[in-house]
Amino acid sequence: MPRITMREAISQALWEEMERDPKVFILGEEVGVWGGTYAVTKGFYDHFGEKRVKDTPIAEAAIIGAAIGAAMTGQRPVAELMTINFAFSAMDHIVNEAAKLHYMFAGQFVLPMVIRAVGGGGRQLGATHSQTPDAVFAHFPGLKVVSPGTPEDAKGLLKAAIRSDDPVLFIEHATMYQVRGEVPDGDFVIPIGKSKVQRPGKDVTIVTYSKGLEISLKAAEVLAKEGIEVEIVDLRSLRPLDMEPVIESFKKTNRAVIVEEGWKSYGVGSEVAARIYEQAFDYVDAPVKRVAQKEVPLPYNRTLEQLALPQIADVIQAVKEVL
Amino acid sequence: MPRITMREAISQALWEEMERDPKVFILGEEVGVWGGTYAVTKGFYDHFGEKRVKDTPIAEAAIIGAAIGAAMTGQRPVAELMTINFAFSAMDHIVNEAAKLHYMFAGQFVLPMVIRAVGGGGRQLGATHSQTPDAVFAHFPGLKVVSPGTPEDAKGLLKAAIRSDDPVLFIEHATMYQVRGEVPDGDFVIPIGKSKVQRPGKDVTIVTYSKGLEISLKAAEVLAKEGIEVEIVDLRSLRPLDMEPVIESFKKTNRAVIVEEGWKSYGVGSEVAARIYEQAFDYVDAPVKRVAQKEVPLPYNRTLEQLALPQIADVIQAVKEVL
Amino acid sequence: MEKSVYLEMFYQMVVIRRLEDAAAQLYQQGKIGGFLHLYIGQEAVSTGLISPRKPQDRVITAYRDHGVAINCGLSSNEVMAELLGKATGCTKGKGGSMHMADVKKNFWGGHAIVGAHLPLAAGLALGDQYQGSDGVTICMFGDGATNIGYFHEGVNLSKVWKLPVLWVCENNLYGMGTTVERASAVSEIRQKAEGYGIPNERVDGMDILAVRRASAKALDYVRAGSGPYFLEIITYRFRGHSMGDPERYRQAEEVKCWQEENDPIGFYHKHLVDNGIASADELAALDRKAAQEIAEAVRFAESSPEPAPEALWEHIYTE
Amino acid sequence: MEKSVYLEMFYQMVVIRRLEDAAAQLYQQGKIGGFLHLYIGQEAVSTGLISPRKPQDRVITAYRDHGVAINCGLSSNEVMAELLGKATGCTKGKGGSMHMADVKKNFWGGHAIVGAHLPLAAGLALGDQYQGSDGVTICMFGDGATNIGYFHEGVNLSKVWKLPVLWVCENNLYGMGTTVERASAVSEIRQKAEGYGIPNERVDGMDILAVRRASAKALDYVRAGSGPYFLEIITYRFRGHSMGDPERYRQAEEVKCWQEENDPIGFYHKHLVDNGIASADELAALDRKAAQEIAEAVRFAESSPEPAPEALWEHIYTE
Ligand SMILES: Cc1ncc(C[n+]2csc(CCOP(=O)(O)OP(=O)(O)O)c2C)c(N)n1
Ligand SMILES: Cc1ncc(C[n+]2csc(CCOP(=O)(O)OP(=O)(O)O)c2C)c(N)n1
Ligand SMILES: [Mg+2]
Ligand SMILES: [Mg+2]
Repeated sequence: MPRITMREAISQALWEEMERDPKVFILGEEVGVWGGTYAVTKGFYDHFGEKRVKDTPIAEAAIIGAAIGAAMTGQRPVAELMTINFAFSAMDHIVNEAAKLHYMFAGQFVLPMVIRAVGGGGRQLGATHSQTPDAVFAHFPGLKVVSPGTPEDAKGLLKAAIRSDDPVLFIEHATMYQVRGEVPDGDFVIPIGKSKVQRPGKDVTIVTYSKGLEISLKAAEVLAKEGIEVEIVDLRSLRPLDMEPVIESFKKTNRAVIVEEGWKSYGVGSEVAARIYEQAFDYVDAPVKRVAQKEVPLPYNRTLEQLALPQIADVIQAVKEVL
Repeated sequence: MPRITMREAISQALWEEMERDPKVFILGEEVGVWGGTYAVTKGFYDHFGEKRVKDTPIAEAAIIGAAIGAAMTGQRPVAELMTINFAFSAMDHIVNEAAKLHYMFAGQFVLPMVIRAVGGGGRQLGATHSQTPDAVFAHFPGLKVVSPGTPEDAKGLLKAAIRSDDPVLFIEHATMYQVRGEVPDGDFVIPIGKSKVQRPGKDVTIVTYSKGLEISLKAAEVLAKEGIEVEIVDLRSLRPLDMEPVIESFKKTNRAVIVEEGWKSYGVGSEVAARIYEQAFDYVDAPVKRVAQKEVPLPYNRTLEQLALPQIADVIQAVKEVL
Repeated sequence: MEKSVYLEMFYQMVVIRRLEDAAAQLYQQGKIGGFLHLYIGQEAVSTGLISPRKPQDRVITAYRDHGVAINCGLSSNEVMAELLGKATGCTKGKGGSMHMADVKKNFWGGHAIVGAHLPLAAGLALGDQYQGSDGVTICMFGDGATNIGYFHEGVNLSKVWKLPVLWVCENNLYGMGTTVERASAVSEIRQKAEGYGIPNERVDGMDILAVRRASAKALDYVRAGSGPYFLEIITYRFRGHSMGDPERYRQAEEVKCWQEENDPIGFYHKHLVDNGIASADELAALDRKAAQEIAEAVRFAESSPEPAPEALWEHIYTE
Repeated sequence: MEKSVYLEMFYQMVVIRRLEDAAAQLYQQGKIGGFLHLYIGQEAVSTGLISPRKPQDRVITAYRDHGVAINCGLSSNEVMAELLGKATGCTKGKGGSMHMADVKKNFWGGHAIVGAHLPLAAGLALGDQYQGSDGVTICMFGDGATNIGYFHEGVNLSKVWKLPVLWVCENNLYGMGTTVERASAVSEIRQKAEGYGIPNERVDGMDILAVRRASAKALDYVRAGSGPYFLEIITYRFRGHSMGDPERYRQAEEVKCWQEENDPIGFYHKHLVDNGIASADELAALDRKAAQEIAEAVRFAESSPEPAPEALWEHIYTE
């Protein structure tokens, strides 16, 4: 299997789906002539043309609103939000329209749309441009929230998202575009809503996703040298949230650490921890630990920023604490 | 002590603070001539005049943005969002500006502002108008999120919010304006960030706030007749979140039920449950239970709506399950 | 214009008026919950506007949508049933007063967040443009809605992409209790369209024929591929914003004056009779028919079943 | 105008130019992180604009804010230190390139969410109006920002409430890689102001004296209590949008043409010399002084301390 980057995987998924289905089109700021600010759609404009690769004004509510409307007519728009921080400028359209129209109109409106958004910190972009507010969006029923941690998952899940008849928020991590991994050739789809064991182990269960997977895998290597074998379960999707592989793993290890990049309070870890206790209470040998971002708006200065973000060392320490 | 309604309590707090401090002013949709859609600011326009009671266009981002700007100049605006559902139309200004400016500019900007917003379901307003997305806002450091459950707390906490130099989101519940309670006469302030035992008990700890308090108190009465004495801890503020009284109570009862009106996943209960386990692991006798809204966009039909909202019976059942 | 068209418009107007009157009563009886925004006084706007549309033309509006639903061809039965939250309602009791729709009738819904449906309308039109359809999306909204950012973003996009949308501002002089002057930089809403270089027109919304003419002309323009068009239609809301409006913001006399001197149904009635298009008797008969239709709609709605409890879990996702 | 004012403006422009050049180098050396939006080519805009302001006039802008900071009177030391994220920076390393500010200098910040600071500017002006100050809030933003809803809501509010704001659109022809025509319904941004009934003017932003004149006139208008005013200032960004911009959206020749034939510093230099206001030698001396100032700023910034780790926890709340 070829090893490709996350960027290539996402790009391939988009390209192949556009080739496969003429209903699919892309819209967003700088997705066309520029080629995407993260170069994900480089070459698309020349190949697919202006009709299917649409540069938009800086108007996030219009981008998502227009995607919703087009989806209602049967198109399959993939709207790109340059970063997830700008999703707040389209918040109403994401949570009050996209997430609710199908239900509120008793199934009459169908919204086969994807919102791609780049999230995450670590690039010194300051407080407004570095957020990982994934849990906020996952709070809303009606929306599906997906966030892959490997190129393979990125490709397979994005294809599933594009083929899904429900609105899917697809969150990519800004610092993971260069991450490489094996990706099967050609067309394949990974169903949304299935967590996956990304590393088998027996001592502690790490539950994570997206950037958290990257640092957890690195922590696992270090821990393995010390004889501690962690099992890593990648959520991949926050809504629907598939706890089965988590609980299965936990029943084996009886200990868990949850790793996420976002803020701890009212975050992903809170929900996962609460569910572990609800679903595997009799298997708990130690309090579940949450590794997350310090609860401050992210500062620009590199040292301070890294202090706030969860680090490999934090994961290692948390694992040792639950042992 | 006089027994007054929640509406009167909130109205008094606003009135008294405006009398006390000429820097305080109100802005929002229909706060003036109309008197507030929930009649909270009835009479204010006539008494304080147009300068201090400002009707705005329907433009939530401008309402919050203007409040931020005015606060930066030293005023103390109280911005009203007609309902918290419209907060999504001002989301960027709430979470990217109000919550971050003080930090991002190293303390140079001070934002002594309050955002009042009415939340909650139960009035057949349909999916877009019935939300309780409190946890979503509580996720953001830099913001304070307060939501009172009694008239006394409403008055004392709103005064504290107005006198606070930090941005405070103050969430009222649409179906609680008629709730009556004893409220001390005259000026008093309740510090933000202190949970409170609203009912003493010994068998089970109920952790709740806002509407959840109302239904929990009713459930407690029923349970008391069966000899079950629940202790109810009212969070009152979701950020900062004061766990001390919760943990203290829990160490006594060893059992907890969390009651909130919002959706369960990534909600308030997740965070509280996770913290109970983190802070009182050795005291847990039964899995903590969460009572919350079913994860659907709220339907218009009354029966369906009530099916989705947490009920007194749900609280009673949950208490019995943890016993 | 054929006589049947004249009469059909008259009939729709009186159906709407009677439907709204009945709804107000049912609300007072506690049979309708939530908000209820009546269309009384504004019947000529959507009736005249939608009358010349082609089947491929989509309609989308705000929460003040009962009349629009009727004009789009929804039956008063399913509209009334929706108000009562019944399983037989046009959105099966899920949407209620503010969220009526019927995709088969090309009615894309009432939408309750002020202005939020304007970007959606741009998207509907984008769908048509993409598919090469010659359908026009007719998007209605209030004067108050023109102050929110969604208006700006949706209208701007429509011009940049030359989308086939007809923007229609129903200027009823108030957004809840706030006059246009107290909320909008310009009191002629039409002028806003100038800021986007969109051709526009101001129309008397109490004169259904003027509305119809303006609509037909505008639809032709948009259908020809010339991009968006903007109509400001002046009208007046005879009732409160929603039920229970204390109406402190306007004088009873002002309302009375409009009701008595500027009723769109009365105006049209006079026009039809004065011009010999229809007799007073014919029109009275139509009004009686409308009354019967609405009485039947109330019966239908009241006797319709509630949604099953399982409906709570339906339609969250398609799968 | 006094000669010193002419020279001060020239000096500020060359300081900005040299500061930005140095910043670009430091970025390439990895000493500056995040985004870096250079002001090169646009120096005449904020220099001319801010030159006639009174101390009570507030300034607020977007993320392209280094030049504006200098014009507001921040030292190049604290600007450069901020770019390097140092404790001595104007926002102590917390804000970085996009978030400079100095309340004492009445500079209310660079703001990174496109258009979001326009409602804030309305609020600043509201504060002044409330307090009876005669200060004017000068709010700068890009052409691209005029398409977002925040623009609409902020500008509309300013007119409805007659707020003392001077709206200034820096039209540099592109929002990132998108031309005005591809993003905006009207290509003369000025025309948008008409939609709000706000008096407006289009100005050549490469001619600092034209900018200064327009600014002085506009400030007078607003200060007199006449409500908001709107300036569209045409300019050009000589560098990429931020560092690392592939610039596929414009021809190298187009850029070269502007740089060579329409450089605001060159233009002003010629004007000063041709009109005998200053000699080429005097100006060369000022340029050398600017070079020294910036060299010193780099030294200062590089040798400044990092913020202490505890700074992470400061300023989340006031209490
Ligand atoms: C974003 C948003 N803000 C506020 C409201 C509350 N609200 C509902 S209708 C309305 C007034 C709208 O006025 P207008 O657009 O003129 O329409 P009209 O009711 O006159 O038909 C307001 C403020 C809302 N639904 N959505
Ligand atoms: C709401 C929002 N959307 C998108 C962005 C990303 N972004 C940053 S600058 C920019 C272009 C702005 O163009 P313009 O307003 O013309 O200013 P210029 O950069 O030309 O000075 C974009 C799209 C953002 N910061 N905020
Ligand atoms: Mg209106
Ligand atoms: Mg620009």
